[in-house]
Amino acid sequence: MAVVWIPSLLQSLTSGEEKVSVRGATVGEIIDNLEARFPGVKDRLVNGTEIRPHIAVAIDGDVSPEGLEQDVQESSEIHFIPALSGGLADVPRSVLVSPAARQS
Amino acid sequence: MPTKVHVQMRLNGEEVDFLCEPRQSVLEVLRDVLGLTGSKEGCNNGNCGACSVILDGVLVNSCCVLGVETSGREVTTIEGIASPDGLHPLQQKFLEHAALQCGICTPGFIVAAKALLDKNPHPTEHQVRYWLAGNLCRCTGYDKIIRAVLDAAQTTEAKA
Amino acid sequence: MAESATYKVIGTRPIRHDGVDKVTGRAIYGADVQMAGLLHGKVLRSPHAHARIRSIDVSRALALPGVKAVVTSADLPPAEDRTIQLGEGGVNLKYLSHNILAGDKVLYKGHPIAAVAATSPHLAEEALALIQVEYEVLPPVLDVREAMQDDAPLLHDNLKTTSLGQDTDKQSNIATHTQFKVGDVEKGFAKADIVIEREFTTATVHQGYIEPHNATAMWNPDGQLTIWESTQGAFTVQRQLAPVLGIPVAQIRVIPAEIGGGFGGKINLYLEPIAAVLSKKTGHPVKVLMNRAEVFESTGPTPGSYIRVKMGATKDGRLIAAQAYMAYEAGGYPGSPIGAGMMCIFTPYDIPNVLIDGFDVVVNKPKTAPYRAPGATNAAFAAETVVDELGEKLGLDPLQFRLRNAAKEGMRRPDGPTHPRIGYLETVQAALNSDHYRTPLEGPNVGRGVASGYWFNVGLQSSVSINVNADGSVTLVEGSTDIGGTRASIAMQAAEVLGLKAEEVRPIVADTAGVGYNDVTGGSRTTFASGYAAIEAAHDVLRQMTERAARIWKIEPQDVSFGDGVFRNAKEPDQRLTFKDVAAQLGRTGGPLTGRATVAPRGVGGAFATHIVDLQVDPETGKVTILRYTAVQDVGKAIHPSYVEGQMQGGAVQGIGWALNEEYFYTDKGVMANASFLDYRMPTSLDLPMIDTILVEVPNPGHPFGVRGVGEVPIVPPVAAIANAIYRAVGVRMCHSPMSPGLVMTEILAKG
Amino acid sequence: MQAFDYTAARSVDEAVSLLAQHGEQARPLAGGTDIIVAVREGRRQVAMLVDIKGIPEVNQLSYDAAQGLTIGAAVPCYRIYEHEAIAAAYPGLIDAVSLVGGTAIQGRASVGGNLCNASPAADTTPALIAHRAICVIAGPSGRREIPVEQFCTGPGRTALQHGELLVALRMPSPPPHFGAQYLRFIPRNEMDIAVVGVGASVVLNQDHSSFVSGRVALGAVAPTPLLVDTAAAALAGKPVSDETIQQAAEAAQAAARPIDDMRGTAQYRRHLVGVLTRRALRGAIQRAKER
Repeated sequence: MAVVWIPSLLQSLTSGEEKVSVRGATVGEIIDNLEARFPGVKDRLVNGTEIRPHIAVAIDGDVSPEGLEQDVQESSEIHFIPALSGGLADVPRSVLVSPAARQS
Repeated sequence: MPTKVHVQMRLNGEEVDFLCEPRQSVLEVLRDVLGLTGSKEGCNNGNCGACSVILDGVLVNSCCVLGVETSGREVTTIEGIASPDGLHPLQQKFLEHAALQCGICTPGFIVAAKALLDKNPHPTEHQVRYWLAGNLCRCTGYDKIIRAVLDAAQTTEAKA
Repeated sequence: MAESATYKVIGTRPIRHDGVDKVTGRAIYGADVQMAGLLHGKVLRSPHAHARIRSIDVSRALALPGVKAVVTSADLPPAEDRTIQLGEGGVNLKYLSHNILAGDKVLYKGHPIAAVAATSPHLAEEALALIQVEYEVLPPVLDVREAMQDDAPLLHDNLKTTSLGQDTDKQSNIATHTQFKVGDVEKGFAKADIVIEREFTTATVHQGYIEPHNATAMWNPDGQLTIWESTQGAFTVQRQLAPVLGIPVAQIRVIPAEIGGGFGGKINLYLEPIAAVLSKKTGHPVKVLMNRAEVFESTGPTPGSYIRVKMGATKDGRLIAAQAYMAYEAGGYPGSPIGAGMMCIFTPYDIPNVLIDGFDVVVNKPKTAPYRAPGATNAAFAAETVVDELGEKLGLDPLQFRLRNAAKEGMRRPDGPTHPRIGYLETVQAALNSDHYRTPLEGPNVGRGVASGYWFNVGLQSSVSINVNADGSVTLVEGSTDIGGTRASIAMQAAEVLGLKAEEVRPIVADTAGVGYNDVTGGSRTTFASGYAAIEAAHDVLRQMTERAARIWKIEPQDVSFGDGVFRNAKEPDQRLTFKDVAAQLGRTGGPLTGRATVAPRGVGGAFATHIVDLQVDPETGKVTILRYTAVQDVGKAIHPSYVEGQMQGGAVQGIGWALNEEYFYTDKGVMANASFLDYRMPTSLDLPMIDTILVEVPNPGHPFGVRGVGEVPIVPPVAAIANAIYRAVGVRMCHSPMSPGLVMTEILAKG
Repeated sequence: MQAFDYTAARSVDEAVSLLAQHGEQARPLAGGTDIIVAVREGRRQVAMLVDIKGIPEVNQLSYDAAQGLTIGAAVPCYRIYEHEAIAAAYPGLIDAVSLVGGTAIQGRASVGGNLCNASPAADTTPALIAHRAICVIAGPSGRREIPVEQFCTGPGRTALQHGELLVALRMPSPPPHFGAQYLRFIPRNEMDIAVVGVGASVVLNQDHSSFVSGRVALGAVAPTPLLVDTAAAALAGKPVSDETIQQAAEAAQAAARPIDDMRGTAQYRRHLVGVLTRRALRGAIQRAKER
């Protein structure tokens, strides 16, 4: 099973657990399985069908553009790290405002 | 439209004439009127040297000279540095020393360095640094530029 | 693939392919683009740092003879306040659009409001003065800590702090809070024999590229838009323009001209949409150029910051705990490089207990843009100064102290992942063994400082195609704009694979219609990732060339081998065809041959640097003179060593400028008082010695030739190294950058 | 950039008549390194630039040991420092013209223009004052002369009246045992505006043991360059000693009226006035001894 390192800001949802072994062949499956064990985690990581814009997924240290579709190996380590904004990715990724907060 | 003035001058060894408004700088005339875009605008107020040209043998910032002032005078730009036989030693040494990265400041540096070597063929490192202090480069840290100029000075010396 | 460790092309220093054009003035940069019927655009910018726009009246400007069009944000499609996906990233469309032309609010002095197209740039400028804007001026907030206060003026009506997917309910200037945690810092500090805590501030600084931003647009009546400009990423411009203008990507062609420096600052959209809508309105091509003041006031910069660092070590010289509180100014819209700063601050070290909290905060300054290892220099200034002080208190040589705590392969980074093969240790050892460090420094008020830095580098996506010519030379088509010799470093990698000379590969930077998708020249990725694509494309060429050779010999391709530029028939050892021989027969063996590769390589190797600086402080004026400087860096494998050295020297000098004199000087109304190269003081040739370089080559296992990105990490150590050297020279610990003469003098006088 | 007319005057009379005709709307153009940029950046409005470089008297540089030095108002900096006899006789002036802008600026910028621009931080003005320079002014009602220290009346403002033109600067030949130095403090080593500038000159007695007289002029610490009479008084007749130098420096500090701005705080500037006055006096003394 892949090992998911739980970001410190989510550890309140995992009863303080820092790393969790989770089944899944893709990042999406991993997050779904994580959600099954620790309800609320998915909402913090995923917005609709995409990883939230200010978060990047690193598999064994490499950040991939494939998001939820990315393959995960049994031996993989998964980290959720801040997405880099302002051009290291091609657009500022840390910019997110909820649609509900739209200005009148 | 403001009235344009007819100006005749020598540019890189050739007689040219052009029309310009009094408010147009030599830099604008070169780039927008005469189509010589080798001289660059970096600051348009005499603080970066990217527009360096030689006016009657004297190094100047072409952004701080009006086109109308060049009447009857001689201007040398980066386009006039190489000869039909090949590159000027400064140009060759800039290439060999990798003395350029983005290249936007390079024409100004080569024109300014030529003005230096014309006046002082054997400059010290300090003299090169002092002379070129009005030419900003943000890519190289100047190291390779200074080496290229010092090397070109030696080459020119050997030829002379 | 099995690349030989002894290279024929890699590691040599050929003259760059675009060199002659650039030393003769013939290279065409964005501002050099000329075309018939060209109109000139100028942009009206806010004189206020923070204001509501009540009304804009353009009628008098439009009435000026020679003025052809005026545009405001009303000429862009309505910018919805929602996140849109662009490839692998999301962006708030309203923020993106309103930074180009302000909506109802201006958020910094220089914020664009309207633009004019006229028959001459002077006329366009005259017309700007005729546009009447009515403002409701609001109090600005210019400092990150003030902006974080509960009673600070709010820039956005709808911004709430996001903390890993969770929104607070309170409106705030704090856009995000991020945290990294390893072990337990409280327990760590309890075990420490010595703990040092310091606060650091850094001023806003600019990338300072010599070429101002530019864009020329032609919007045809059929909706096809072409942009000519200097940009670090033509495809990035294309992708962002599409939603801003509300047209499909395929209708936009971005043609990158030569680019006069970027350092991260020429990635965001600024002038492109303005030139586009002016062209649409006038039916003419429109060129818009910024002047230097506009560049300072409306583009870049990199954030001012507040950083608090606490580190603890044991008596035996081991770092045991480290904590950082980091707040970065994002400018008018969210998106500072706080995450990158957090990823770099303690990464050179193996520390069992780490806690890092980072905040992205909006202030009334231009929206920040990346600047060479964005966020990392601020971070290293803080951490490396505290490391220096710990080493001093422990009585250890600063490099030996770093050596004792250096991160190595397999150790865990504070942000979680483990280090692959890295060369930090090797840079410290090389610094220790350098002539510079072994030469005693003597004289009054002189000091030697060292500091290290880390930058993770990025990979992203690149495309390359290689066309084989009939004479055996090849044309390499790539999509990475060449800011500092990457045509050469990419072509050399293809040449190595193909057994050609560097000069036999002609590299061309194509536009968005001429090559597959390609991410920006940034993140130190170009020689790594576009080089990777060039290697793959070259192998594709060889596969196809092998088939052609097999066809000539009427054998199976697997019976053809290639080496040293020669194809051999395994069955008939006498039969050999050179690359040129096969190229000459392409027409008879199946037609033209193009090799292609598109890559999104993993295995990006992080980069470490250790710098040594000797300086002298004038004790009566506080002015610092750099006497000697050596930059040591793990460069993986230097493809073209001259340009690797150039990156190290250039990065070091930008860092020196940052450390000593560069800063945005703001009035209390939020106006930058020094928006010129006269008073924004970048180093001149007279301010510097030669910059020595030591290239340490620890090959990156993630790249066929071992390439690591080299461009960014050299800007990380200098500020801290200089602060540490100033301490050695005159005994004052500098906690603010820039360490300008007045500030150093103040500290010297305060010390007494 | 606003539109304007350009006229190349051929004589002082023609220039004066054009300036008188257009008043404030006309400005003389010498090297142009200030006026062109100021107009471009909208800091000055003009209807006409009157190019004075073609006027022989305004472009003349002459020196002889008896008559002293005359610098036409449009003579660019480089011509002054390339003139060996002038360089030897007027060291303080040479210091100043060698550090105005960069090399390319020195190819155009004139001492007269630097003075007429009337920046409080102008580098050449304190040096001119130290060398006792006199302004030769032509106007509709003839010519007049005033000392340089009376020329600037405020930032960007001068003693020039309607239609008047600065024609030249005259400096007496330095007496024996004379030395001068101009020093400025800038954060970089070139290209900056002075945070503080100090021009100092001294005349020593025969055995160099005491000051016959001295002058100290300050830049960038008041609305105009300042001649510090109290510093001169602190030097005259006193022995050449650290104590005398310190008293002159303290007088200069007391005379300075600096402000806070992006180039330095008032406090730092006042501190620098002391440091630079001491250094410039020591440099001037050294040069006096070497002559």
